[in-house]
Amino acid sequence: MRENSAKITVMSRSENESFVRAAVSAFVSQLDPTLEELADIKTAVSEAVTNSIVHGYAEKKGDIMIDIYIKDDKVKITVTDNGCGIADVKEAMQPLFTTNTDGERSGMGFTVMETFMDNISVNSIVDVGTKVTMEKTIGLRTL
Amino acid sequence: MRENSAKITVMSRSENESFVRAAVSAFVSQLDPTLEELADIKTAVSEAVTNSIVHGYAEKKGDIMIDIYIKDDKVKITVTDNGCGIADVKEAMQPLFTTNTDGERSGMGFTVMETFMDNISVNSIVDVGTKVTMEKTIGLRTL
Amino acid sequence: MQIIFQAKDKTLIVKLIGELDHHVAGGVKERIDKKITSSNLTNLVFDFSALSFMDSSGIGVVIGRYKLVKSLGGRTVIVSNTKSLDRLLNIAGIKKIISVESDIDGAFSALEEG
Amino acid sequence: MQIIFQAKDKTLIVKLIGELDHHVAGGVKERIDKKITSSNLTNLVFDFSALSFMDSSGIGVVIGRYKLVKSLGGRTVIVSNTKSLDRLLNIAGIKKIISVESDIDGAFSALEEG
Ligand SMILES: Nc1ncnc2c1ncn2[C@@H]1O[C@H](COP(=O)(O)OP(=O)(O)O)[C@@H](O)[C@H]1O
Ligand SMILES: Nc1ncnc2c1ncn2[C@@H]1O[C@H](COP(=O)(O)OP(=O)(O)O)[C@@H](O)[C@H]1O
Repeated sequence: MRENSAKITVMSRSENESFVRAAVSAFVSQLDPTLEELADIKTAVSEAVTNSIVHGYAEKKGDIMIDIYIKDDKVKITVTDNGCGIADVKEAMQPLFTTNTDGERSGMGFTVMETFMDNISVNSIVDVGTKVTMEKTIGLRTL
Repeated sequence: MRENSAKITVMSRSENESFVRAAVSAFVSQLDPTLEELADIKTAVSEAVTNSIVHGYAEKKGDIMIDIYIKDDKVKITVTDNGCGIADVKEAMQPLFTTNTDGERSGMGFTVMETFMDNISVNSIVDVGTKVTMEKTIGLRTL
Repeated sequence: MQIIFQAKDKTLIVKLIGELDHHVAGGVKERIDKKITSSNLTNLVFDFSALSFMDSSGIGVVIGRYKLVKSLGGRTVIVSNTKSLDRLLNIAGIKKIISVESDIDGAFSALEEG
Repeated sequence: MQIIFQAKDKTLIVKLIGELDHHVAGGVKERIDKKITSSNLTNLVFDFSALSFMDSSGIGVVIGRYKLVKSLGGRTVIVSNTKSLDRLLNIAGIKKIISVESDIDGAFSALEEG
């Protein structure tokens, strides 16, 4: 495997959460991941895409861009929206922190992404949008 | 189901043929197609993407864009490349016609697309690229 | 998402089949809450053995139902046997408040001990 | 794409498992041709019963092998039992030159009749 990339753009509709998971899963399969590695990646991507729908665009509609890049045994995924952005990224990434008020969200999205991927970085500008970058090496055994 | 759309961009690498099939299949599943309808769509999309890789870009590398749009019970898929283009589209669409000389291609790609989808149209400009548009209504029983 | 409800003694068993994400979470919550409040059942067993996917939206489903059942004087137990789900429940701190068992029998033993 | 080769009497049975598309077609052709030319087997049975996908790239695989086997004095038969594949073989005109049977036994009967 040299390198390969794919870009997926979907509307911010919750139906597309499962589509993006399936698509990312199909692309990452080129690296021959274990079922657990695949589940980790699907979960992390699902968190980021759900956040763009629920928080980024809230009631509005917009596009969500998912870029997948694989090189050797590494996968890098970015999830980008042109939504409301995050004022304080550090605060937002704290476990249990959520701006959701109706008790539907657990505030664990970023924590899940951090745990299931090797590393994650968040770039966000208020009223411009949010970009979450996640990386994972396939076949890396945790000792 | 109101309407929904997704856009996929991949590099012209043959590994991506199966990825695009899986992704299109996952998106179209929202319309609850039969396994046969899904197989038809996967086959038609596979033909168009393979053509972009084999003919459009030949030895070169470039991007292939797959747009999927669903509305009610209809799916519309376009496969676009910025490859060499087709000089005579009518001739190219004839069954068994192929410009391939090493006997690897059967010249049946367009015929398969036409048979497995309700309709297909091809727009192409030499040295600019090719766009194949295909439509299919799900749940439409052939009498 | 398919939901299968089953009653056993004073316990409601909720088996979820498929993918539990944000898209389906709202509907799942509603249906379970209706079932809990319209029955005389005290305890709740979440059977996740046929769940093929869950993310933190599922954590919200679990915690909300746990609180509702607790307010009615009952207990909640989870049945789960996949590694990924186990890790998710761990990270979210669910395991500190709800016991996670590998099968239905284990779940009922946990309820009895409780 | 997994290929399982099996010999029976004077016939090579080639079972393809997975998705037969342009990406794998080249390798599949090469491996089958090597097997045909290095053995004393006369006839060829393509067993497509475990094929989950095939497009017109597969047609090229079939026609090329049909020609090779014919040039060596043998016959080709296809085993296929899915509707989509059946339609593809029909459109491509394969059924006019190669008989398509629903199982291996049918394939061998067709070869004997041949
Ligand atoms: N794409 C985004 N756009 C705007 N705000 C976001 C985005 N992603 C996350 N946030 C903010 O970060 C907070 C924490 O996110 P997260 O850890 O995923 O928990 P949750 O989604 O359960 O609230 C959210 O409540 C929200 O305020
Ligand atoms: N995307 C494309 N770019 C350039 N040429 C194309 C493209 N798609 C098809 N063609 C031309 O049309 C011909 C017929 O295509 P098709 O019916 O799919 O048969 P095959 O791919 O087996 O040759 C090709 O041989 C090629 O010359």
